[in-house]
Amino acid sequence: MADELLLELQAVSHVFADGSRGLDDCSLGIRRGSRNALLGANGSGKTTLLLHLNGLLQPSAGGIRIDGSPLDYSRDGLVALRRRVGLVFQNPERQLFSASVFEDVSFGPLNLGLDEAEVRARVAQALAAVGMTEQAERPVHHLSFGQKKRVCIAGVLAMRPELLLLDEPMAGLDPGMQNELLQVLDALTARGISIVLATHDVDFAYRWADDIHLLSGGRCRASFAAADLPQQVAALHDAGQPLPAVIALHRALVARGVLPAEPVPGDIAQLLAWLAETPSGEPKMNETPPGRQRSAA
Amino acid sequence: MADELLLELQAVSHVFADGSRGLDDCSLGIRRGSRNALLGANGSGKTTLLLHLNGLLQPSAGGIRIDGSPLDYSRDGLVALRRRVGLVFQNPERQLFSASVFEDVSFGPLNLGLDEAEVRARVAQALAAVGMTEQAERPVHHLSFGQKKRVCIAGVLAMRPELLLLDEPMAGLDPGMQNELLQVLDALTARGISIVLATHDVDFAYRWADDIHLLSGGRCRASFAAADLPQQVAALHDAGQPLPAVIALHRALVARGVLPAEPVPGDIAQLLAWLAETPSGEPKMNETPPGRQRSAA
Amino acid sequence: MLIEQAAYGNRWRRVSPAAKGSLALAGLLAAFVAATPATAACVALLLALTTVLGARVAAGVYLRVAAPAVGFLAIGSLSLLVAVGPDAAGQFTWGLAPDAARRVATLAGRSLASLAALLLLVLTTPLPDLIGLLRRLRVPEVLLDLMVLCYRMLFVLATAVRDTLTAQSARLGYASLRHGWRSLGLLLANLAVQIWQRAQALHVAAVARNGGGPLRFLSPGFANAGRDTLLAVVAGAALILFAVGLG
Amino acid sequence: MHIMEGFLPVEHAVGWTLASAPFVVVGVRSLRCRLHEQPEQRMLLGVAAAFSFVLSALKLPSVTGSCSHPTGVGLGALLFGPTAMVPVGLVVLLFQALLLAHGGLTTLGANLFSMAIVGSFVAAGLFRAGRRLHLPLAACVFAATCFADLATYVTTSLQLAWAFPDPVGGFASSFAKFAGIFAITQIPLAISEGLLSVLVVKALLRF
Repeated sequence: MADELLLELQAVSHVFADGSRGLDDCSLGIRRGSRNALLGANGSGKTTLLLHLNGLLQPSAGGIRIDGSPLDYSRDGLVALRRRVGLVFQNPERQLFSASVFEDVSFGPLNLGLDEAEVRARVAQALAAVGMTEQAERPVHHLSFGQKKRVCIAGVLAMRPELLLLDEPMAGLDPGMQNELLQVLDALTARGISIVLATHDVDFAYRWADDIHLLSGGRCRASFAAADLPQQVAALHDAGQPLPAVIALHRALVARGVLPAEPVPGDIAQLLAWLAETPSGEPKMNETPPGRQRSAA
Repeated sequence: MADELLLELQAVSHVFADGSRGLDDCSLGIRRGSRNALLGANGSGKTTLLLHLNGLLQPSAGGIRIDGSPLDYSRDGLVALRRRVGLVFQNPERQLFSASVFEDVSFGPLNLGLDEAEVRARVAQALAAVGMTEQAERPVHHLSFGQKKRVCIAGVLAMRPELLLLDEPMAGLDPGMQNELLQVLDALTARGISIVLATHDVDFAYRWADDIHLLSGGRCRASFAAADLPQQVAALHDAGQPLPAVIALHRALVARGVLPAEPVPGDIAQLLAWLAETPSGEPKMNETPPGRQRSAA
Repeated sequence: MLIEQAAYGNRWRRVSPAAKGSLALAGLLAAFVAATPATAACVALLLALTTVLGARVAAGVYLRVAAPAVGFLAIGSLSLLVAVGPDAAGQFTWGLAPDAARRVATLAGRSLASLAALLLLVLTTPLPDLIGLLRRLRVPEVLLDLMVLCYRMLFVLATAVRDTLTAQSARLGYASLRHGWRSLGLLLANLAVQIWQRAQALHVAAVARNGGGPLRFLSPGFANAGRDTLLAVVAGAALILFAVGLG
Repeated sequence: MHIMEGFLPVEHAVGWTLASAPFVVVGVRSLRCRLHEQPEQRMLLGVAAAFSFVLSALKLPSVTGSCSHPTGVGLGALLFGPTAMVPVGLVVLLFQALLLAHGGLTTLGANLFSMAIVGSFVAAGLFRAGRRLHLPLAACVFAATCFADLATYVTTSLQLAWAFPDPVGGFASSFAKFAGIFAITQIPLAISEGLLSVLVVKALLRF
């Protein structure tokens, strides 16, 4: 079990220069190939945690391990780390340096010292992965907000990371753009890339993630499989998070005898599908409905 | 009926300097004291419409009436209009430009030419209304995102508007901050202030608004009472909006015979309350559950 | 910015910047070697027609972009037309300058031809392509970095300025002249503070992608760059010969 | 106020380019050293250049309609040093030529000399002198940035007068003509720039 961990935080604390505490005795593990949601309110330490995973901040106490060995904060060590762990910040306006989409995406691979042909190939591939091939020649300031976000992701993907860190990627996107971005993320997971995504949306975290890490006040309150979330009411409450609406609904319907206790739906769309599928009095629960399905572990 | 309209758009079109169309033959009315949701995807013209209501943009065709008379775009007319109609933009970073909270909120009242005592009184009152009295002396850039949003609202409230326009006020707020903001808005409605709020979240619009105005592609597709939304499936579909989840759930439960067709719940919390209240086989629908309740008109 | 729009939207968008640069350079040289004002005017006309008909830049856009510079030329010419100063007797006089027409014609011909050469380049070539060209011409890295950042950030800051101006207007910040000055001061001060914050964020973002030193980018390639450049050099040489020969 | 493309005769265009070149070389060298020690300043100067460019596109409330605009070069020289402002000014001037057709490539040397070299060094020099005389900060900032603007305008007028001496009155009366024409926009502008710079510095100190 332990050796399937890609990254591990061990009792990490971080105190900023101004004396405020960013992280407080935080421990968690990121499994290889998994989808992780860092769930917490604004100011709970999500961004600070992401900055630690990419080596941009160093723990004031505690340690971080990658593949079981401690992070190496030498220059070469950091270069190696950031090649493996890519970070996409929340605001595109603060991380795109060049107005040319193609140029900006080439920045990371060039910093890896790759030759020109390889860089061109990687830029093309990264732009294709986020569906921005057509926009390669357009200037960044002509793109929509959602497109800019995707360019930011391409800029990190072109470095071929094993782990992708995303800070509030859904913020500011309308439902259509959110769906497009989710498809991009699904394709990345299918390619074996691990993802850590910071969010304050418990419904989204429950629907999307394999593992949920709950943060509040700079502390890692709990880490659990998303499927186990229904059992984590107390932890969610402590972190100021509501129960996902779909779970509350499912429970009410179980109490009313409309749906069986198992399986637990992942989102409202799935719940609706089940309601439509199993007419009153004739449950056919053994057929698994489409979509990602939850079952209590 | 007509004279209860505070503001009215009559076939308003707007073409930007670069030739793109911001609004296209848009008509709608804002009733005095009502809560209005402008519902539409990003780029559907919501912000353009709000800028028209505040006189920051002028229609290329069509007209706007306040209290039944056409808007006066002279310097004095605009001062009078903006005193009555306050606009809060989406991004707090772009509309807070003073060093301290107090200073920023005093910006509008000072521009109204009020004397110092009156300005102080108004700032204090506006900060109290958004629950930011404690933070009055703090520098703006030390505030959290949610606090900044509230300072923006205070800055407009200090001008004592009759109508408050809010552009995507919930964007970027975590659930806790959203609830706090909703309480602020409820208090304003209770004081008789009309509100127009732009959002792309149909669930929120349905839960919160009295009237919903549906926008897509710069056109006002439909205006209707929020309670009538279940009848507007076609209009919603045309505007690329899904049906609110709570309506879809309610329908599924009506189909399964779990809940009666009337009343229709306003949000999931209400649906959950009803499910908890009426145990299987013993409906007691005549008791009205708490919360705002919908019934088909 | 009209130039910006034309640069991305013209027919020569995908022509190698080296080719367009060579032609513009030849245009500048022709403007300076033109033997007579009439020749210079012909050079200006040829370059303008090339931009409008060849690259399909809208004539209206072309004229609006050229207008401020032409205004400067008009004011400058005016001061050349009038001669002031003490005459032989030491009396202050003013009147039409001797030889004024010839001097103004020379100046106008040269200025208009050079302006047309500059416009040929900037109306057909987006700035990132020009920076790419300067990169190939071995311009110091420090200057290239400043250019790349300046170009990217000027749109970000321009949006910030526009949004803040709008927000201030909504709160009556420009209802009177006195308020206007106060509002503008607040706006600029706020923007100045953002310079540090944005720079810090960009630096962290660069470090996250293994950067932090000189910014390195790869420009997209241009098809037929060699052929187009050769063509432009030939056309440019012909233009220079025309300018010299006709005089 | 920048001299338009092609306005200067060839010997003046080349001459001013040669006169500016050493300042650019020194500026680029010193910047390279500075960025080696403090790499985060690269972004800072890049954003500052963008700020200056955006300022130059800003209309001022009192002089709307005129072509005048602040540049922030004087303020930049106080904040980042005059040597650093030469390369930054070069980029801003080049962008004004390439994006606004304001100024030009053949007049880049002359415009750089008047704006980024004379302007920056006058601002920095006056500011130092003012501080040494223990004048209040606001007065120093105002004098430095206002006179930097005026120095730029005077230099440009001198450059034009030298290139186009009056056939009757010679250099002096030509200078009087150019300085007179541009005074209408440039003197109010210099005062505005001084006032705005004071406001910005005051705000920076508070943040």
